[in-house]
Amino acid sequence: MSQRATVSAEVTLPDPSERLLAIRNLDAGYGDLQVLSDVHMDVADEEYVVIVGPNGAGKSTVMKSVFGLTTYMGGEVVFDGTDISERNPDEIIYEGISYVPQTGNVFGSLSVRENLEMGAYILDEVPEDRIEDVYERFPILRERSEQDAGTLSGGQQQMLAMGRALMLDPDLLLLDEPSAGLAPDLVEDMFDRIDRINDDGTAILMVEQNAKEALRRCDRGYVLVQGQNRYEDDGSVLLNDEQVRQDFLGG
Amino acid sequence: MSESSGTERQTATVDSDSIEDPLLEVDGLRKQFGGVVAVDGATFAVGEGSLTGLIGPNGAGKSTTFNCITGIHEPTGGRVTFDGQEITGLPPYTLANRGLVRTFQIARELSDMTVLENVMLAPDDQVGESAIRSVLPGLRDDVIADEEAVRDRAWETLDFFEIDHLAHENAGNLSGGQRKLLEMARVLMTDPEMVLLDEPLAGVNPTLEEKLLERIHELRREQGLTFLLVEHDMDVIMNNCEHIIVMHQGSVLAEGDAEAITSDERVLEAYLGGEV
Amino acid sequence: MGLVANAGDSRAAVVDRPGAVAVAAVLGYLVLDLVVKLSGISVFFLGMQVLGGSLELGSLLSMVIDGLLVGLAVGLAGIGLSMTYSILDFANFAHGDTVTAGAFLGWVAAYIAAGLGTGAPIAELFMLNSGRQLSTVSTFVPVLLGLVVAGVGSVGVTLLVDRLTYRPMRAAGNISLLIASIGVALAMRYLIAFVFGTQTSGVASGGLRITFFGTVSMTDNEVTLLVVSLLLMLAVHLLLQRTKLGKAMRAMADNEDLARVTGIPTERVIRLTWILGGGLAGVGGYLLVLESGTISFNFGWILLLLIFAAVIVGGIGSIYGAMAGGVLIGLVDSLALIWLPSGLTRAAAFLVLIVVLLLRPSGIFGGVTTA
Amino acid sequence: MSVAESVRDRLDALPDIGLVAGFMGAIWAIMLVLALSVGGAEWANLAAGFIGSVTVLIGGYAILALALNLQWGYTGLFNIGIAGFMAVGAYTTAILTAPTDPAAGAVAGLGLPLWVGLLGGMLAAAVIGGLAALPALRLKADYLAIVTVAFSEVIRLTVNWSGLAEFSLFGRTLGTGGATGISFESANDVAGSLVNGVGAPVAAAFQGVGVSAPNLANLTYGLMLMAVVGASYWVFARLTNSPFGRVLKAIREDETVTQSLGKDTRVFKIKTFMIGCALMGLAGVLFRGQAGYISPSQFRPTITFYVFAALIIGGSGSNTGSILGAATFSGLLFYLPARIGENVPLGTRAPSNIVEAVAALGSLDPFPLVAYTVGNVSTLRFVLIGVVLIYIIQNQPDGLLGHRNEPAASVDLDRSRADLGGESDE
Repeated sequence: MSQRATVSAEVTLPDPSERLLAIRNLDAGYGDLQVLSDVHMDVADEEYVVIVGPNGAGKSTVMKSVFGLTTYMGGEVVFDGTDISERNPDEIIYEGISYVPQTGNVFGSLSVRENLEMGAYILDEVPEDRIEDVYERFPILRERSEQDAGTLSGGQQQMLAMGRALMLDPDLLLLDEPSAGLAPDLVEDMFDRIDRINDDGTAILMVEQNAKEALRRCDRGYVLVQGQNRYEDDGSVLLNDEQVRQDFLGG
Repeated sequence: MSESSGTERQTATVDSDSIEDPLLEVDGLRKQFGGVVAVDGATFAVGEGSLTGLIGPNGAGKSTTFNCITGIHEPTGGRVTFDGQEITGLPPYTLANRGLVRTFQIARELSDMTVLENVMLAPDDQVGESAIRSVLPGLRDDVIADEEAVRDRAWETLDFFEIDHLAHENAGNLSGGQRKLLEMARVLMTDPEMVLLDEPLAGVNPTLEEKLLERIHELRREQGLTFLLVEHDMDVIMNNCEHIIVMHQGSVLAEGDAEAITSDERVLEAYLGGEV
Repeated sequence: MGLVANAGDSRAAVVDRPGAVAVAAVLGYLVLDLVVKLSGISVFFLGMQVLGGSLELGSLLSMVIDGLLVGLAVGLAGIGLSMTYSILDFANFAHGDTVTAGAFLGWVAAYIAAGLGTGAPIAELFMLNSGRQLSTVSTFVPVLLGLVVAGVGSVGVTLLVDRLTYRPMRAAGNISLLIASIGVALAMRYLIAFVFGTQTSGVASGGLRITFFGTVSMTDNEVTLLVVSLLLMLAVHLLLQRTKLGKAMRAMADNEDLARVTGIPTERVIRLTWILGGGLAGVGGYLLVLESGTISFNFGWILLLLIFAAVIVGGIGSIYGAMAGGVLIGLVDSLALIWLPSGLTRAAAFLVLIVVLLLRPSGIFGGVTTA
Repeated sequence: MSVAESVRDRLDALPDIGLVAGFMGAIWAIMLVLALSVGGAEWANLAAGFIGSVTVLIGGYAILALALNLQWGYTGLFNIGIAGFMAVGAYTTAILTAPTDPAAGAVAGLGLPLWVGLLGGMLAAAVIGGLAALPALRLKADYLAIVTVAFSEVIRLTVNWSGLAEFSLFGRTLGTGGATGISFESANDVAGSLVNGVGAPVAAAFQGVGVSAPNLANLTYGLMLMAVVGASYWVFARLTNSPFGRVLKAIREDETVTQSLGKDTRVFKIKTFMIGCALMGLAGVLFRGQAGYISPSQFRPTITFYVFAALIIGGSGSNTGSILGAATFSGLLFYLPARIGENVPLGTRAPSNIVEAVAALGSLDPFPLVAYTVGNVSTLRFVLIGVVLIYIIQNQPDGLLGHRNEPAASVDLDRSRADLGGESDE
């Protein structure tokens, strides 16, 4: 059965230096408002990890904290052996993490190709081979390469946002609800694409409202409730756990 | 009540026809932003004096429904009826004057005003809201008499929510939980018939949560107020609301009491994100 | 439900339409009147002249050219105002005085360069007091040098002001920044007055008049304004579309948060915004003086409202809109003379600004608010 | 503790009336000292001149700052068209009161009594203000700023237009005088007649020490203007310390919340614009038209920004702060530097331009530069004003008194006695 991971003293967490990403005792929030308290999380190399939980549990806040977009209040975030807890996003991107926000994740007035170029801004040269890779992964983007991103459909924008994040060939990709706002028939396709990104060696930390589908596909999952760890286990275990189901609905 | 959202009703759900004395009726409410349909034919009713819960996964359209009812957004279609009168698309101040008020998801205190000022702002049609009356010597006496009454009521309300010790503090200096209490106090000062609470417990610690819920129950009991509550914390909804409305993809998926909702497989599916 | 939605739409349309209908009616009348005027006919109704009069094609063309020239310079200066609005999110009331500062720096350089070796005392040259009138043809190198100094100098001024004033308050709200810019405007304008005095100096006059198609004529200085501003606008276009930093500027104007998580160095983009906007403002000011011939410490301040009008008409935040809006406002300012007495043409340009802000706050060139 | 903080703490300790009186007294004292040090035998006349002028300035800016404080400080309406509303008031008064049989070359008016003219001016400014408020209902603050400043320029350019300089209406000839302006019965004459009539014994005493009649009239006018400030303050204090003022503050903080608490915020915004603009219109004629003459060049947008500077220095949101800000701005930043500059003897070595002044530095002679700087201090004071504005916005955005907590209510807000029974208070 799922283990309680809320009390760190009782759980032996892996040594941070052995993990790609290790979050320990993280407290974070926005301004004065604390959202996360004492959060623990790990992502191993090439692992696919999903964070689920009820609305307002602080799932997105975890990802934003990793990427330096929240107010840091304590604890640590270690990536690839480096403490990045108090770094800014423009420094973190050099470490090999890319982030796809849930909304506003493309530059609407730039063309598709320009969006991809912006994804590799920190490189000296536009990496044509990476653009080619992204086009191969998402062929529709090649077709639309000269079109303004704002004119793409929701699903295409989501692909572009992922493509932009993949331009730096990151070790870890942070995805915030990639299926949000997609028509039901596109959701499956989006999850397939994420699987393939993971298969090609990129570790993924993803927040997903569509818990069932996400837990089915991931390696491991975390259940976050009210800004704290509630459960963690293999995706399939969590999926079939009656207690987890109850916690989503209370009672 | 007319037809509802195309979703088939389950045996466990209670048809809104069964709501006795509906105070608020929402019929086929629809709101579209550009190409996105946020609310798609939501139909439900809130019984007078009830504490009704409105739940649903992210993006189900709860907040938009709230905004359409309270006049922040103009609905694209559908009807909203309050106390027997159609109120669709009326501006927020008209609704508030008729007794329908709301709180906000993120407490919106008037931060550079004191807690007392925040609370004293709320009552309707204060004599001193007239510029002339507040200035002219003869007329100002009425203003002062009215102000004294408002002030005394404000203190009572602050006492009720136990934030009287903060009365002269700027609202911006309050903690998150205190802001929630202030917002409730402010709304009560408008002398409402019905209050729409948008996540009143988000970011509130358990002790305070208890206190707030106690106050809500007390207000129902003693003043007969009606509450519609959007809340993420399922325990709160299940333990406090006698009637629960579940929204999913812009329309009402199920209705009923806590037991009916928890045993409704489709609600679970909606939350876990499966096909519905 | 559909019916209700339609009813709502048409209600909204009725509310919106009167303004648009009125504007269309006025424009239609003006165009018709213009045609009638050009054909030399007058139409009377109840004893009042309601249409027509007389207007020579040649004078219409010269008005168009006047408007175009002023409009190009205003548009050039407006680019910076528009960019600071979209990237730094505030209305910069000191922009007009940047125009003045650039113009003074440029003209002092041009004047000294042109005066060296003529025996004129350096003090008089510096104060733009020797009474010499420069023109592109007669003093090409000094005029060109002045142009470069105007651009470079105003970049320097802008960066200094940013460093001292706006950078310490990046987190402040847009109204605080606006108020700070009012302080900057005052300080800059009167520093210029302190150094150069408050008189108006005549510094340029066309050296050569070139006639096109037999009817239209322009001086060499006016041609310079036309050519330089068109070239610079083309350069801005290429910078934004072709260079990495230019694309980053557009990206940041579009979505600042996303730009930050994408790794775009926002502080550098802000600096580039100031450099580009300040430089173009200075050059715009320099060229306007080249065309009008006179310079004084507050000409940019007086021009500021016209620049705002250009930027708003073009859609605030849009760089191409600023260019087009500049030309349009320049034309309004000049062509209004056909219908209005000369004292009211400027008022007409401001009225256009007010009407656009009320009826179509996103500008008349569509809702695109970014570069 | 910074200097600003210690100044603030001392200010906080004083009651408002004492605060204002102390401020005014200090500024008068500075003027007196200046007059004593440069005036020689003429010191008394000079002092009366200085004090009279500075009082008129302070009075004018105080009325304007109070009006702006209602619109911006309280309600958050970013009106930078003050000059235009002043012009509406001043021109209406002028046209109403200008004599029907003017001197040669001047424009005729309706010849009505001054008080009718003043009321008419306020009314006209209020109506135009109400019209200008309509965009305020839907525009963002910075757009509203641009609309109002453009609007004020349209007004100025219109009264400047020669076509309105003189025209016939219902058989009467009247007009704005165009660019040359318009003359009318001046409020200053009222001060003059006061001095010569009721105040004759006092006037004689002043004239005994050498104060000239115009300077005395000016001083009297300044004091009359201060009485108008007092009356405006009284009205505005009551207006803002009331449920009306509470709604205004709430609009500034969050208009959506205010609406959802049952307030029709549009009505409040329009009223605020009308009341504030009426007062701006009054200031237009009393301040700019002191001498019974106005022209379009007196209503350039720059004056709007001076009023903003005054309010920001004093602390937006505070009525008392508005007056202190007006006093600080117009007394210490605007008036004093110019008078000092004028009265420092520069000798014959003062250079005529900055190049000569700087060149002299080459021969290690700093005097020409100093002389040039002092000689141009009336220009440099505007640089000072700009710098002060930037400094305040960066470091002391609350100004002198904006940090004060002045609850908008018409009664004492402490728990009333009847309530004190059961529960413990605080």
